[in-house]
Amino acid sequence: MKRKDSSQLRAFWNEFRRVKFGTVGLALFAVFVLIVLFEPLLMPYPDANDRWRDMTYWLDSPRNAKPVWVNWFTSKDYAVADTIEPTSVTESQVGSLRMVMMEFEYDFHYQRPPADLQLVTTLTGNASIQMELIRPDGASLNYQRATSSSGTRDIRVSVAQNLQDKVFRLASAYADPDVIASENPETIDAMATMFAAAEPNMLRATNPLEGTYICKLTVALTSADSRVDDAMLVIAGGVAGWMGTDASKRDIWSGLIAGTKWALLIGLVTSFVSVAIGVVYGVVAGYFGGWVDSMMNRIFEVFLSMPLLPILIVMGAVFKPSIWTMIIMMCLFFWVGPVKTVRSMALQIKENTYIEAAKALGASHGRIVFKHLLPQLVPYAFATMALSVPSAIVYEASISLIGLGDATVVTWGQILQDAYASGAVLQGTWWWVVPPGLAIALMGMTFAFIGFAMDTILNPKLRTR
Amino acid sequence: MSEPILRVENLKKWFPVKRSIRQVLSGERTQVKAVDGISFDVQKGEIFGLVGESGCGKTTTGKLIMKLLDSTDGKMYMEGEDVTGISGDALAAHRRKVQMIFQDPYASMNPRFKILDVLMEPLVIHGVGETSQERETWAIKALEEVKLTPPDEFLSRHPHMLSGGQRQRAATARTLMLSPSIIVADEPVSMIDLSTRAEILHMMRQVQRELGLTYIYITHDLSTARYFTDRLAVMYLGRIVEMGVAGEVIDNTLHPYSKALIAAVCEPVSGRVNRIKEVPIKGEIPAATNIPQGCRFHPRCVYATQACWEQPEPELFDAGNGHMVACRRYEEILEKGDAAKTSEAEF
Amino acid sequence: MYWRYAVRRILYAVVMFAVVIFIFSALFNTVAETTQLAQITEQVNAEVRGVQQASQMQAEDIQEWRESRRTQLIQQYHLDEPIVSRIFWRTLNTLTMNLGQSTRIRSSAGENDVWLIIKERIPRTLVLFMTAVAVDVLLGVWLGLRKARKAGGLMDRTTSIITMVLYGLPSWWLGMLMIMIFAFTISIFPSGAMHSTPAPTGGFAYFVDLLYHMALPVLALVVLRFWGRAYITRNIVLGTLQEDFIMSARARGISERKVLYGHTLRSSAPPIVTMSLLALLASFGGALIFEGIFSWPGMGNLYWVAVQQNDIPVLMGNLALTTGLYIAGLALLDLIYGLLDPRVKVGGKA
Amino acid sequence: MDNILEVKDLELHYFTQKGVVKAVDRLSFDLKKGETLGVVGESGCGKTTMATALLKMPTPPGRIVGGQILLDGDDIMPLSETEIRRRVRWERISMVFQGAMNCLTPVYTIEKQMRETLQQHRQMDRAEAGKRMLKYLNLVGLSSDVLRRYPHELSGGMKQRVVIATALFLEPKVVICDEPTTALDVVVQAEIINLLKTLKEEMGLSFIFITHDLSIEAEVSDRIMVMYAGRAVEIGTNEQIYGPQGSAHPYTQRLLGATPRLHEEVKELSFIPGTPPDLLDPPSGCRFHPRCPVVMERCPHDDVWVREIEPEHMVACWRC
Repeated sequence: MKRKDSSQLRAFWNEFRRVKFGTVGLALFAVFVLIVLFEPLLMPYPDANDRWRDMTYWLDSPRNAKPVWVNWFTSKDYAVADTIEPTSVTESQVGSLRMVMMEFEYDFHYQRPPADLQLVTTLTGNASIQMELIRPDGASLNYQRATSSSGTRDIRVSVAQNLQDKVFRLASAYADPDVIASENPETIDAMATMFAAAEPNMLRATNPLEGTYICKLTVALTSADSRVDDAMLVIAGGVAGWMGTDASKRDIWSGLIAGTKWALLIGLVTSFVSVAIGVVYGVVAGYFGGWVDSMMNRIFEVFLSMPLLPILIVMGAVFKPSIWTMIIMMCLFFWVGPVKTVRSMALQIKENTYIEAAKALGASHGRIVFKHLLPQLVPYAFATMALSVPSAIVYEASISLIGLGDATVVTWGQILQDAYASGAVLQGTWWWVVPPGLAIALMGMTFAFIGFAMDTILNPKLRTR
Repeated sequence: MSEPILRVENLKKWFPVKRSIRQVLSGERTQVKAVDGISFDVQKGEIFGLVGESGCGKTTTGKLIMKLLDSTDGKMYMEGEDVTGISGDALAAHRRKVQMIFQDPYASMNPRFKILDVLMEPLVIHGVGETSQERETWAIKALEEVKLTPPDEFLSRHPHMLSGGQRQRAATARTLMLSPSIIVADEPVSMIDLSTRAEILHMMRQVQRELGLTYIYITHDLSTARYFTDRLAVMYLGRIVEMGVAGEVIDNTLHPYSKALIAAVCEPVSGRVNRIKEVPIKGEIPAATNIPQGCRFHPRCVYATQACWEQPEPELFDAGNGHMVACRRYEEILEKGDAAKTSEAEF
Repeated sequence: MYWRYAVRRILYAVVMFAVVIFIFSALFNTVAETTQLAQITEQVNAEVRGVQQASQMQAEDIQEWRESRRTQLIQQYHLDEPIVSRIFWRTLNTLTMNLGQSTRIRSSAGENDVWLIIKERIPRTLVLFMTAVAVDVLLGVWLGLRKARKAGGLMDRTTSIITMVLYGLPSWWLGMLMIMIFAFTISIFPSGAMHSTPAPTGGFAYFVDLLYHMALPVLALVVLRFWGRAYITRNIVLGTLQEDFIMSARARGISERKVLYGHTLRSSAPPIVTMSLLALLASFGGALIFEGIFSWPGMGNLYWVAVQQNDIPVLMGNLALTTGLYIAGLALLDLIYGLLDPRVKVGGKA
Repeated sequence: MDNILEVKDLELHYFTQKGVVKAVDRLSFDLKKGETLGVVGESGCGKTTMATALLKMPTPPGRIVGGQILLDGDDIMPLSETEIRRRVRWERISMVFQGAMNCLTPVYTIEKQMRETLQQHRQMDRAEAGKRMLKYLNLVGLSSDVLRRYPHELSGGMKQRVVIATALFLEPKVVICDEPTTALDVVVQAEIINLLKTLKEEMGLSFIFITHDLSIEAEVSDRIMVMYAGRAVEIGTNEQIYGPQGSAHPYTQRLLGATPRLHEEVKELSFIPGTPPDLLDPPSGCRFHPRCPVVMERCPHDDVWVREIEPEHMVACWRC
């Protein structure tokens, strides 16, 4: 028995290989599987799966940053997002004070400034910090802050948000009096000014000043158990990551990678379960005929008469499903897909004399269904499965888009929903809208290639040469 | 005469027809009377032919004998035992004794099976044989029986790798696997090329003689029926109209329908090109839902008189020497027919 | 012959609708009843407030009145009966378009009767969807025929590949992109809605304005889907072209044009119509999502609004009517099929 | 001019993925006015392929690669597809295809199909066309009420008659009938055969009658061409093939020996061992040699073509 199956599989494979787009589909499918397998390696934010909706996880990223490769297509490069570790750390004792001094160097060689420059660190116990930012031309600004608390807390100093007036003052030294008069610290683009060449028009920012920017951080630890940890300089770039970031600072690339496994899961499980049910249902109806068939046909037609998406929407709104219940709900309605064709195929196969021959030999219904009927339908079932994967994915995305998705997981549909709800379409944040849709389309195409290829093999009539 | 191996008494098979709502409401019941009361005996070791046009009920009769269909009425005895309403073990035993060869040898084998699987299937279904080795030996023996040699070469092939004749041999081998006593052969050679047709018939007859089998040979082709069968029955609209020794039925035909049928057959002899063939029959075959009153052949019978549709349907009776006919007026017609024969038109 | 078939098919659709509505009523019974009870409480409270203002009733009397009014309403809505009977009443109410009161959503005239809310939206959905269907089928059949004529040729192969590439692409996503490009980046089309505000008066201007607003959604729907229609058409036509009667017609000297557009297309029409319309009905759901994207004030848009506002009665009513339209579509499909296939039209083995 | 149709060295090849199939190989024959030529052979011997070649409409991937088809003396080979369609098909040669059940467009009424064919070829007003259709329907024994029917409402025999009427009503010189009776019951078959005989007699038509059944051929055809593996092996008159002196080619002889007789008690039918050759890789020399009971040494090496051995009798066998 084994021998026979393997030889037929091989024959099928040999035919399949000849259909070029089928092979392309398989290759793409392999790529998707690899993405799922190597997910941790591919995701710059390894906790994206669990903490996608945890805003504190994404604080270090810029908001609405474009993808890094945008720089390849523009002459005025955006600053790339980066985190900079201190180049030197020195500790000294001044009386009862312990002083920790750190120096960060940021090489700025872009035409557009980063969205923000943040100093991030964790403080324990009483401490005060002093930060000095020195531009390549020597101009500098200072920031001081003393804190007293016994616990551990995160400190975050943002130039764009906290130091606007200091930047304004710095620029005022160079700027035209008229300009100073017409601008005010609230409205200037702090980052642009910070990274602008020192010239009269500096406040209206303009020519970038390239070079090394130095940030000197001095932490005075006042109590014995005080500590400073994890200090770094976060450059919130104008561009960040392979796919940019969204309005909640999340890395879209990580979201896409995290969504891949869900898309595959939803697509494969739904199509497999529903097609398996549908094929068995169709075969049983077609084989037994008579009142069994009529009854099964009635049930089938009831299901056929229900518009799928509206029901899923209402069920979603009423039952608030998790991803698994959503898959079950989809299976509940998806199985009707292959029934009609399978039933007519079963009716046709049933007419073959070998079925009658088996009956004449005394074969049981079970033997006829499982040995003679179902094996003939396996190729068709696989083709149908492949072709129903994309629709399952699109359905999940559609339900998510309306806002009924499972919030505990990251799916492409939900990324799109976030984008749509945050007005990404209106703002033209294309890197938020295009990639998830493309991912859905690409996966759809993958399975379409595979399914259509099998279809071509199964219907020689459609072959043209 | 000894106990017949198969005895059929007044067997009927009516199929219900889908009714419209009006028919359901008025209690009207239409039925296709595919087999409408047939009786015959088959002796052990003979080849019994069932001949007729499409739709005459010959295939349905075959299926009734196979118990692929349940009869509506009537009785059937196998080796003296009533097998009309059997089920379960008795049915399984019956299926081992009666086997079938189908018209299209290609369609009668699952294309995904190898010949070995095809041959093993009856054994697997009936749980015959201990080991697969034992079963394989039997399969090889069966293939040798039908002259499909060397057997090893064929066992691993799929049906599509065989020629039509070889397939029908393999199909015959399958029927032999369970050592049956009756084989129902439904048009076994009609889909096979002329050049190999005789070969298959020859092989079938050889197997029959060697193993002492009984055949029920179903066909529309009178010429092969004459060649292959010992006795034959001519069917029309679910009834046997004439039955007897093959040569006798064909050369001394009694029933007007058989006459028409035989007259219509073409023969490979010269000198007939420019002659219009007289076929003593009229009209088209009526639907089996609407069987005519009286003798069911009367609307098409060129000799029909008023009595034919007013009197009840004639039963099959012995016209001498076991030559049975279901026509009241066959003697009258015989005289008329001879007169007609001499006046055949010629250009 | 045909009218009998038609009557039977329509009756069947009605029965099917009733069965499906019954299933919905059973499936969503709990949530529907919870909402209804809440609405009753609200109504009673409002009435109590009115009564209190009008008369100077004692607190106990009010309490008593409140209870009896509540019981009365519960009886009126059959909520005190056993579950099967409750489901039955709900089914009956739905079938008679007695869809209850919305919780938040109002119709454009301010009514809160669910039927009135949905009723004004049905034609809007139909006009958008039907236009898309018409364009889609026409383009699809045209392309499919061209593909079948030169099956295996460059045009056939490229369009087939396009079909596959676009197979799993959500149409509403394309809609989003189109809005982003054609409405916001280069503003040549409106980003949504059905009319300019205020809507132009006068038949022709109104019509042009409608077309202008419909252009983008119809384009987005059609551009993605008609390839699939073409592919199906191609396969069916290719199958028909291999039939003996086509060869026979050619042999009779019938011109190639007549063979293709007459015999072939006419014989392929029943399956083409079935397959196309079935696929289109399947895309009905997608079109509903579409309305949300394009702020088209139809039934699909209503789903978005109802989901956001958690307006259960509107959601239920909308589902019932969408299903009704869907089943009507299926019935229409069979009726067209019957007209095209003489085996149905004049009887015989269908 | 005695011959209405002359075919010379006709070659038709199928260009399949696996290789070239020479389905019709250097076939030459002629058809006289008012006669029926029978073409007989087993399935796959190229009978139907040959017929479609005569209409110049081979089924792809088949192509006519050589030869001449002279219709009333004119070679139709060089004619363009449009000319063939306008002036040859149905005008001068018509065909009754195998399986008439499937040769009528299911969605058109019989009237529509017949009228369309008529109007494609003749400028005719409705009344005249109607008259013509009726005339031919009556000729094949059908009444006018079939005109309003759809094909599925007719029985097999009626459909076959409609197809025959349609093949005749442009009054072509040659009618090709490809297995016109195969799916029919013997009684109906006899009626159709009688009909064809009457038509030949009354209208002076020439028929090419293709079948696999030697018995039918004996009753229909004046002359018979026996084909094997794409080639003609024997052409002779009815008398020469079926007469008492017997046919000349071993294949024909064996085939006749394998045909059961109705009115003769035959003890044992003969048969031809082996199977018809695979035309992708046909045997060398005489294609029948692997199955021939009287094979000679030269048979596998030398190709053999039909030669006249007596007037009207052509045989392709080295023994003759």
